[in-house]
Amino acid sequence: MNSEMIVFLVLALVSIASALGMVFSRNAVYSALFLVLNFVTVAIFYLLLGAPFIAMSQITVYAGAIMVLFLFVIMLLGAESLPPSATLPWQKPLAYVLTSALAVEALYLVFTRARSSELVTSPDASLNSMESLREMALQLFSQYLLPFEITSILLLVAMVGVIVLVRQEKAGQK
Amino acid sequence: MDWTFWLEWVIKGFVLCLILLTGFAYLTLYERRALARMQIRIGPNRAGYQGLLQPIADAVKLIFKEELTPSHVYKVVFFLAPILTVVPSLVIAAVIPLGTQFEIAGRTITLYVADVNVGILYLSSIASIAVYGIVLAGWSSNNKYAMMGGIRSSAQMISYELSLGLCFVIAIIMGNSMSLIDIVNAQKDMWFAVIQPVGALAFLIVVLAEVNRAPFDMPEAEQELTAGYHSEYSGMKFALFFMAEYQKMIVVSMITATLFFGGYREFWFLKDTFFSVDYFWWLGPIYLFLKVIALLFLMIWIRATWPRIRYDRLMAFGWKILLPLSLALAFITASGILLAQELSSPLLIWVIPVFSIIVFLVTVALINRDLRRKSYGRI
Amino acid sequence: MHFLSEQTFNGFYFLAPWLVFAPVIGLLINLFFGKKLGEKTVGIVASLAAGTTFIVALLLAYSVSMNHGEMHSVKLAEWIHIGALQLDWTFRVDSLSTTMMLVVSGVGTLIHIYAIGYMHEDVRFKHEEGRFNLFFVYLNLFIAAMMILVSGDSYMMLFVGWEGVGLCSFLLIGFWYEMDTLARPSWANSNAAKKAFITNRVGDFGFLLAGFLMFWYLGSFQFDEVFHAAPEIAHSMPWVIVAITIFMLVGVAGKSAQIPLYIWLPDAMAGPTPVSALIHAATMVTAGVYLVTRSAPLYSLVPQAQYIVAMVGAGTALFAATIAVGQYDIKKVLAYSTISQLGFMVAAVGMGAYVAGMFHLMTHAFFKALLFLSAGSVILGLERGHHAHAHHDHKKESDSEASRHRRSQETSHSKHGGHDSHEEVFDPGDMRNMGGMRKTMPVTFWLYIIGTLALAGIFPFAGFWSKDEILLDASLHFPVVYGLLTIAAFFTAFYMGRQIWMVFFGEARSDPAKHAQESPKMMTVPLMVLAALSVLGGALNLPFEGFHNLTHWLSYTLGEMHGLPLNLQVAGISTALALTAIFISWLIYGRNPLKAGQIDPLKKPLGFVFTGMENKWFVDEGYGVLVIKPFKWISQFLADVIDWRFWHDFVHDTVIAGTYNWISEIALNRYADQKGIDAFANWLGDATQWLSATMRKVQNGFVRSYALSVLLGVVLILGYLIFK
Amino acid sequence: MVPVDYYVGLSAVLFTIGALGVLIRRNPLIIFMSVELMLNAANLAVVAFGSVYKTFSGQIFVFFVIAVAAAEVAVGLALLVEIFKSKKNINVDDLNSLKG
Repeated sequence: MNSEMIVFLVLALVSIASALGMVFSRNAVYSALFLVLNFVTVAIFYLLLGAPFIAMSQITVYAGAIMVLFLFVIMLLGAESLPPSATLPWQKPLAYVLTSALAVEALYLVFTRARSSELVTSPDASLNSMESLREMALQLFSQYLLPFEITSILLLVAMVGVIVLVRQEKAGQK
Repeated sequence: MDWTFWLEWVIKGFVLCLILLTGFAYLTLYERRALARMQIRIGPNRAGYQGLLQPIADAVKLIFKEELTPSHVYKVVFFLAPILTVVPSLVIAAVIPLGTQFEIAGRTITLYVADVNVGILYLSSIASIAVYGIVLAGWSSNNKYAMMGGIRSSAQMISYELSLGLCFVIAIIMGNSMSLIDIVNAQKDMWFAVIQPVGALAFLIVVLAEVNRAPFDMPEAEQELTAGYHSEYSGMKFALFFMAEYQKMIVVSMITATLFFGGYREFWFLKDTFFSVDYFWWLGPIYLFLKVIALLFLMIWIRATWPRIRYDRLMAFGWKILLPLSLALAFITASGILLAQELSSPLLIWVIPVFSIIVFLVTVALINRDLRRKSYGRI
Repeated sequence: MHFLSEQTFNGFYFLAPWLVFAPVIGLLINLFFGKKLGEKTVGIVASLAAGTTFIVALLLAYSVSMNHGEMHSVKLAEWIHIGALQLDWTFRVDSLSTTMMLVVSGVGTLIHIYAIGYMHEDVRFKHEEGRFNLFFVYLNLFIAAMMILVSGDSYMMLFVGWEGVGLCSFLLIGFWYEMDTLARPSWANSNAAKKAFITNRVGDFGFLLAGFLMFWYLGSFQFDEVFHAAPEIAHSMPWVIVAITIFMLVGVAGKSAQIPLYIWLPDAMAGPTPVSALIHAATMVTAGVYLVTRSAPLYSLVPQAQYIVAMVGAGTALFAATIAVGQYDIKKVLAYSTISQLGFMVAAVGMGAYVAGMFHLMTHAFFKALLFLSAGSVILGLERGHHAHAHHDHKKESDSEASRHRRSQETSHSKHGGHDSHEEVFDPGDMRNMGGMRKTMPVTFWLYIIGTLALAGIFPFAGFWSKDEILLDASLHFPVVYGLLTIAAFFTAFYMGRQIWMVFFGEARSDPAKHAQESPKMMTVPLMVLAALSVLGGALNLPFEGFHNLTHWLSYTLGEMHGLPLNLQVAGISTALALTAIFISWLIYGRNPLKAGQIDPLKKPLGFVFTGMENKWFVDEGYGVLVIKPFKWISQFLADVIDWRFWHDFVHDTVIAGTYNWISEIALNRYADQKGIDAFANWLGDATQWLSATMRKVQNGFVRSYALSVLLGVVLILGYLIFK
Repeated sequence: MVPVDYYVGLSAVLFTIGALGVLIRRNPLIIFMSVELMLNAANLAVVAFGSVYKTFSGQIFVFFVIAVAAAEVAVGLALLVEIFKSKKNINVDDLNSLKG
């Protein structure tokens, strides 16, 4: 039990609790806030794993942009809580059963099959340096250049798509 | 890691918070006095010599004020929102270097809390977190005006964050690092504000919008929103919002100084002289302090001079002008540096300011033409 | 900042690819947006593209001179890598290639600018305004191809450019492919284009053979490697080098219009005049000269091949010069003159006087472009005169009541010769229609005079210095060549004098010539630049100690060379001959100017000799009998008998189709298709219907239940992984 | 020193919770958030493995996932807003017009 393990366990608890809170909150705004908390803990995990760049991106993009967008939409639509509906009553119990089965199976697989002594993370000090960041950037822009460009095009397409979706409404009003 | 390390850490963090909190208090006084001077008034001068105790008086007043919590609010979030606003404005200062380092009792003490290799990303992520306090305050108040204020403000902050990121990119390219310390040291020969004056200007505009200062103080537009997202707040909670705003001002001034005006470093032409921070470490914080004071004065001056911008124009300015402009600036900076490197002639670096200023003038001309063409329309 | 202190300046070589990129970008812009841009913008874009190329060439030349002529190659891309064949797209920047780049892009840019003015009117006289952009697209394509040619690092890269310029030449000769030069519907222009293309193919075939031999015996196409390997082969198998050089000479004869493949060049005058100036006088046709110069290390190994080259060049020079004397078309005269001058250059490089050849190439590019463009100016002046004349008449016709008598004359005239009817068209290129134009087109006149004096080789114009250097070299080593070239120089001065007297002096022999108008600034300013170059171009390589600039510059690439001092005897003889020729031409054409309808005064004294000159010594007819007729007969035989009767009627229709029909009808249709495939397809359809009717019950429209089934699948798969 | 299994196990748990959210909630916004949670769980596993094998590929992959998720959210939320405007309701169980 070293200090890092303690940090990990505490954060894992917070992370799982906030995930559960997200799923079970009545109010969608609280759900969103729980999810933000979860994302922040995941970002801290990234830091522990020696990936500061991804950690910061996670906070900027997920917490800073995506979740704010969610909050906007929830607030604008007034969709904090929906009236209950009675369709598919058999689904909920089945869902619980299946997901718990999934969790048990996954954990069983992870802790029996994948366990080996070499699979231990040891946050490398070198990973946290400026050089490693530069190395990663070089890889991103050489080996992964094509995916990078495709991603940028995808973002552009998404942007255009959203504008088109919103524009239709305005044209109708005119 | 022995306990002294933790002790040093705690002390540095504590001191930083103390600086910001005191700075906030006296910034209010500074602003009131400066504004008064510009409006040919005197300003607060009763409490203490020249009103120096005025902040303390204000604090006492706010602490003892009755706190009202309206019955229709979402209590938890209502309580959480001011905290969520203040915390980022404090935390963001952690990566800003205040000076070089000095030795005391055999220990090298660095004048910053943390040197993160992704320092600038840290700044931008904390800046993006800062939206939450405002939007949640607006929503939890369960009040149309507050909600509008919150949403406006966060939309504004998200919009300007893109330009902010691009301005960061300019600084990253020029400093060849994401660490703020490296960026400051890269300005030893020349401030980035000289090489990329338009970038510095764009950054100033963007941070004004990011901290909701005049002329971009939409969320608090009294005439339209009855004070916006903090309409329902009072007492200490209101004071927290107030505090956050002024701390943000201080912090963004520090960031601007660090990224474009040489941070804690002296003027570039003083670099190897007696006035260099390489000779006396204690000059660093002083230089930074002077730069921050100057930038704060600029902000106050702007508030005293310019009227508020209409909301749709504000957004249009951010998306249609500032974003393309900063994109062009990032491109010009990168190309200029590449050119200078490829042809290995340092003089070519001056291509950057020349082209930037040309782009800037073109932008101004475009805005001017547009405004004249439809003088009351959108820009 | 971190980059503020690093290496030293190492030149602008990295710009080399822009030699090709700039014109390609220009042509793409004009190709895709030309319709929207408008004529002016199209012209500016194209000229800017060519100008950029020129600037790049200047920077490259500067870099070469900064680096003391060191060869530098810039690899842009890999091209073909198969086994021992390693070809890259590499730009070779040395003093020789930059010289060619400068000439091509410099003259090219001027001609682009000229062409804006020229084509503006040309497309209107030919009633087809939309073709303006296309012209500039082709021109830019030509610049790009020419740049590939001169900057190539291997014979194959050179060949790519070689074919590219051939294609552009074809496209531009046939620019008005559906009409003849007088804008009458006909296939004359497209035939000229095809003739050029096919003749060039013959030459290119020779080039290809040379290339194959080279690769087989020398193992590479790359210049340096070839030159490195050549001496050894020349020692062991001398005939290889001889064969390569002779086959290369065939290619040169095709591209540079030498005997016996020169016949396409006169016909190529069907293209618009800027094309004649750019491609068929100044740049493309000199590619052959460049090729021989570039292959100097090969040629210098085999003196006998050099001798053949020199003889071919000298023969062409004289032969073409005699034909030029008998031509009436202003551009045809210049075309034969070009062939003759190319003969000079080929003779020069054949003799090993590479610098003299390149020098003459440059000066010739200047003054021949000047002459052609001035000729274009004359032609357009006549066209303008023709139109103004016609409009003038119409105007008179409509508003003047008084001149009824005259009007009746005009109407009868326009019935036969009006510019709308194509029956009797006025030929603006025929010198018999000109005369007295020094008064109507004074600027063009003076420019033409400068070009003529430069071509005739009068001191101190550019042509004097370059031609003299060739003659001097010839007189030292090849007396026969010297003789031939001197006579050719005499003829050159004579036919140019004849042209001047016929075009610019005397009385106007037609109405349009009377009303001819001067060309706009857009056209004359580039001409003035060229005229200045024609006057001063000789300064590039004066035959005095310390002034051998070009020799010094090219010796970076071609090895150590020494410029020859001025030989007063040679210079004196050639100048005296030229002056005499001009004087004789004055006696014949200048003293008693031609009258309208009069036959050429030379015809009577010379008799059948002049008829021969007039009809180009019946070379085309000879080719017709010797090559084209048998060829046509063979193709007719192959098409009719072998292909149609044997292959089509017998083999295809009877044997193959019959068998196929039988098989498909009996075996496949009746049994395999109906009983097997059809039945299976029907069963498939039924099964699908049944299946879909069952499956659609699963699709209940609730997203969550779909998600549930996905999750079920995941759980099952994980379960399988656990229990397997 | 935390064994990588712990991270992967945590990732599995988070993923399962996200899946549960998708299955039991009717509010499409929360379903959407659950999907984001699942994506994050996957990212966590990828980064954990990447740090074990000392390669940047894991981080770069996650970087792409984040970018794609941003695009996905933008389009998805715009669609939700449009659906809400035309139907006045966004309960997923009422959106079953694609029934077979």
